[in-house]
Amino acid sequence: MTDFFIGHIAYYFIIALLIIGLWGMLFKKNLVKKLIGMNILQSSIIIFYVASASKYNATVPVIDPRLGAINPAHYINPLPHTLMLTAIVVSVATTGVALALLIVIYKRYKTLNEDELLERMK
Amino acid sequence: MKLLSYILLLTFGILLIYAANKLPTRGHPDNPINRDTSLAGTPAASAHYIRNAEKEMHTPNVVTTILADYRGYDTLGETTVIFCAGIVVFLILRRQRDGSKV
Amino acid sequence: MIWQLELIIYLLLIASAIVALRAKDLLAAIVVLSVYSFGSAFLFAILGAVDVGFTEAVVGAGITGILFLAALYYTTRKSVD
Amino acid sequence: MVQRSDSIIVGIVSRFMVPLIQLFALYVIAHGHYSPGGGFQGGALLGASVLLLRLTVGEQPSNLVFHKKYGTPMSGFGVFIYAAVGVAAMIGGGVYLDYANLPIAGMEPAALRSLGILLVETGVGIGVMATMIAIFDDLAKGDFHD
Amino acid sequence: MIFEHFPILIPLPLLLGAMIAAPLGVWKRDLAYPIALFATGVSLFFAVSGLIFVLNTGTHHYHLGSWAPPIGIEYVVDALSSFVAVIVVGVGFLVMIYSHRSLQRELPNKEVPFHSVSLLFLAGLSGMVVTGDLFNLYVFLEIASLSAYALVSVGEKRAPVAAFRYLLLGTIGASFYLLGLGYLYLVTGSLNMLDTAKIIPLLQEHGLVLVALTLMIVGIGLKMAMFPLHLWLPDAYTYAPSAGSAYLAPIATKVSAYVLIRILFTVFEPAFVRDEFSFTSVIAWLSAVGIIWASVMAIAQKDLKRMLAYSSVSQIGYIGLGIGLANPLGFIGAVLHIMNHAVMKATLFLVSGNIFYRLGFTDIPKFDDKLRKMMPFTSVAFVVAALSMIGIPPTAGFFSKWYLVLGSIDAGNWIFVFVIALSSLLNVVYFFRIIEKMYISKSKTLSESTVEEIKMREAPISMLIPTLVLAIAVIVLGLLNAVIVDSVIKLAMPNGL
Repeated sequence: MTDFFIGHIAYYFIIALLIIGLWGMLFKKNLVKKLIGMNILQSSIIIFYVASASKYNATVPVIDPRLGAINPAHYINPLPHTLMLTAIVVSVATTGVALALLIVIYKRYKTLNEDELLERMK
Repeated sequence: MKLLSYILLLTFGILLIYAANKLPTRGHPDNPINRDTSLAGTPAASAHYIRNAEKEMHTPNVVTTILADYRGYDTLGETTVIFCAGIVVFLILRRQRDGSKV
Repeated sequence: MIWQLELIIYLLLIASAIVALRAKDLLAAIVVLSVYSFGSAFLFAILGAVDVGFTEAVVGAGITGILFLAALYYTTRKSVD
Repeated sequence: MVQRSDSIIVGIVSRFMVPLIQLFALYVIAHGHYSPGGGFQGGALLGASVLLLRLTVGEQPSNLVFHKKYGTPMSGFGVFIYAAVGVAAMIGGGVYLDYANLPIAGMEPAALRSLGILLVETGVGIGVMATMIAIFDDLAKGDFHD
Repeated sequence: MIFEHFPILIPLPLLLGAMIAAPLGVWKRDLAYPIALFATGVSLFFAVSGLIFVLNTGTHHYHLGSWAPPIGIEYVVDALSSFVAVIVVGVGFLVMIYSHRSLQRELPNKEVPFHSVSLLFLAGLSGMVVTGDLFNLYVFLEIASLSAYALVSVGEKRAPVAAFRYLLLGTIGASFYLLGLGYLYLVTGSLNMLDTAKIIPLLQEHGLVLVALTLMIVGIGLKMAMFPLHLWLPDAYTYAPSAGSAYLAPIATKVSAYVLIRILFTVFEPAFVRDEFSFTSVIAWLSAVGIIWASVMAIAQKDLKRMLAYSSVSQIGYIGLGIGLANPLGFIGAVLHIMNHAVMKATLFLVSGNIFYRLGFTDIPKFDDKLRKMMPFTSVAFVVAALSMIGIPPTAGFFSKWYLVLGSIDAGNWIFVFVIALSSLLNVVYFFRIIEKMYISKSKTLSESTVEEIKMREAPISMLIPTLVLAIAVIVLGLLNAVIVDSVIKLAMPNGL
């Protein structure tokens, strides 16, 4: 039971983060807040992958050949880490593009609030 | 309408928690992602990387070997994503005038 | 993998996420977002993902924050929610 | 342009910090084989060092370190290095990105792969550095703001 | 010799072209367009030769970095993926020819980055099509999406807001896909599509796989604008510049539909998604609702591009319906409709771009017979594509609808037959409204505004030719449909369907 708890409790927090991020994206009126929500959403997924890759009694995936025979059980699974490096890059790229859009939107409508934006677009 | 969205969001969270309970317990060496072979008998990737990375490319940092060689094409895509973001911001925010360089 | 420490950081992350989304001043929100990124970088280091932690520290806490600041300079700091 | 800081302390400390950050960034790229780090992290650090100068000492002096007109061409060049290494492997008789077939004589496959990784990481580093600076420059001073 | 490498040579020239076109374009503006055109041409050449190669010798696996699949990334080119790749690059090539003059009119100072971004867009889409790795698909999905946001954002008026909305929803979609992939990866331990397909039937516990599949379908559905998730689409297509919507509308959503086919029928077994858990029937019913709803919405629109956007939602519904039927005839209908809709919608958006080029607006109430006298060829192209959208033989649109009807009958579901018939009638309403204005109604606004003699002022030749080529393709593909179905789509049929 405790084993199950320790093994799964991290996922609950990650899902909480994910829901917070979605909430920010969907219900916050300010566009910058939406972007912050987007960042939280993406990083929660990154945390999900990295947390799922962790392993008991294992070390970082940098191999020292002098230690003798290599046993995969002694090293943390490196594949999710690699995937998440890509995901981090994607998230910063998306943020950059979104900020450029925000500047254009502010230039055209002089507001970042969604309600006012809808008002001024008519 | 807003209430409905909140309910939808909560339902989604509950669905995810239901799924998370069924995930393999974190950290065990015999989880599907940590095993040597998959259920179908095909070699699993992670164990192969840890075993052979040092031998096959003289590089102790396994993450670097996966990033740049085993799954190097992903990294090409990743770099392209960054480059793409640069070009996209260029497209959105810059104007090229006649006769002048940017 | 020290799960007690991990839990504390999760709590910090959730708290900073909520604060970042609720702050009325967007500059403050972005600073808190950087705190969030730094917390997650620390978490990655605990979980053994040193590369990911390094990247998150450089990108999430550094570059993303700078880009947000550059954009905020030309827009507005105020937010009603 | 984002206003430069008027504080002399900020200016001097950042001038002092930037070479150290850049040195560390180069180390991160080159030492990615043995320790955490690699092209992306190093490139982001190199970019961040230039961004620090842009923020603290102003546009003109920081253009001496990295002129803003090089941003887009350099980012294209960085990615091009990566793709070109793959094409070189194809010319050497292998499939795309198969570094063991890089057309360099007298090296065993494992060493060639190690070299290929280094080349690729350099490309990633250049690309990421230039792109980060280009994005910041466009956000902070695109022609759009005229 | 070089043909062994053709899978990588489909996206690679596009990527290299984008990397070269941007710096050289900054240096000399006139260089960007020839480079872009050349890169797309090379890619199209390899896509077509790849299709011929695959049809002759069977599926081709290409191991990038020479690492065998579960270890490395592989490109799989089978009949389906090479077929879709030809559509993507082919339509992209024609739009590329078209975009030059259109951009000179609409975005004169953003030509260089626009060509570079459109190359990246095509590269992302073609990479998504040929990849055999689930995570690699995500990476290329992001390349395609980022460039798609940019293509929308440079338009007039509300375009940045539409693009921002598209960005938020697209990111949610990509994140859901990534999360679903994470769940799937945790239980299977593999990222390769074929490898995962081997492992899934052996799993004891299905709850997690179902959640993973749901998340992935919702994510891809957001990108594909499947019915309740289409909210970003109308604004995005309406406010994008003509060249931007001409790139987006025909191929972006179609490639997502292709990915949906891959996930449902290649990664998961058809029997699993159809019989054990009726995922496909949910997709089919949602699509059926979407077809009717979007057709009704299209009738209410006053702007040509906005009407075409809603019609896109409805046509994506046809593809979703075909996928959701999950029987051979429905599959043929869906794949055939991917091709037909790409060609038809490209024609229609090019026509609307031509009209915008000459008149400066696309409001339907302002059209009248002067338009036809001014632009006879464009009008003919519009009529051909509209007839095809309605589904009148021998145009291409008829045959895909025909297969969808046969598939519905095969599944014993007469409601879908009724839905297809009803939506064809609604299509008649909203397209004949325009054809009537073009050919019958006597001029009001246009003639009053310009007193000068009515004379032919067609769009420039480089814009007219792609429009006409696509319009001819609508008819030719309709006549050739039996050949396409027999020689390509039947080979692409997934096992167990």
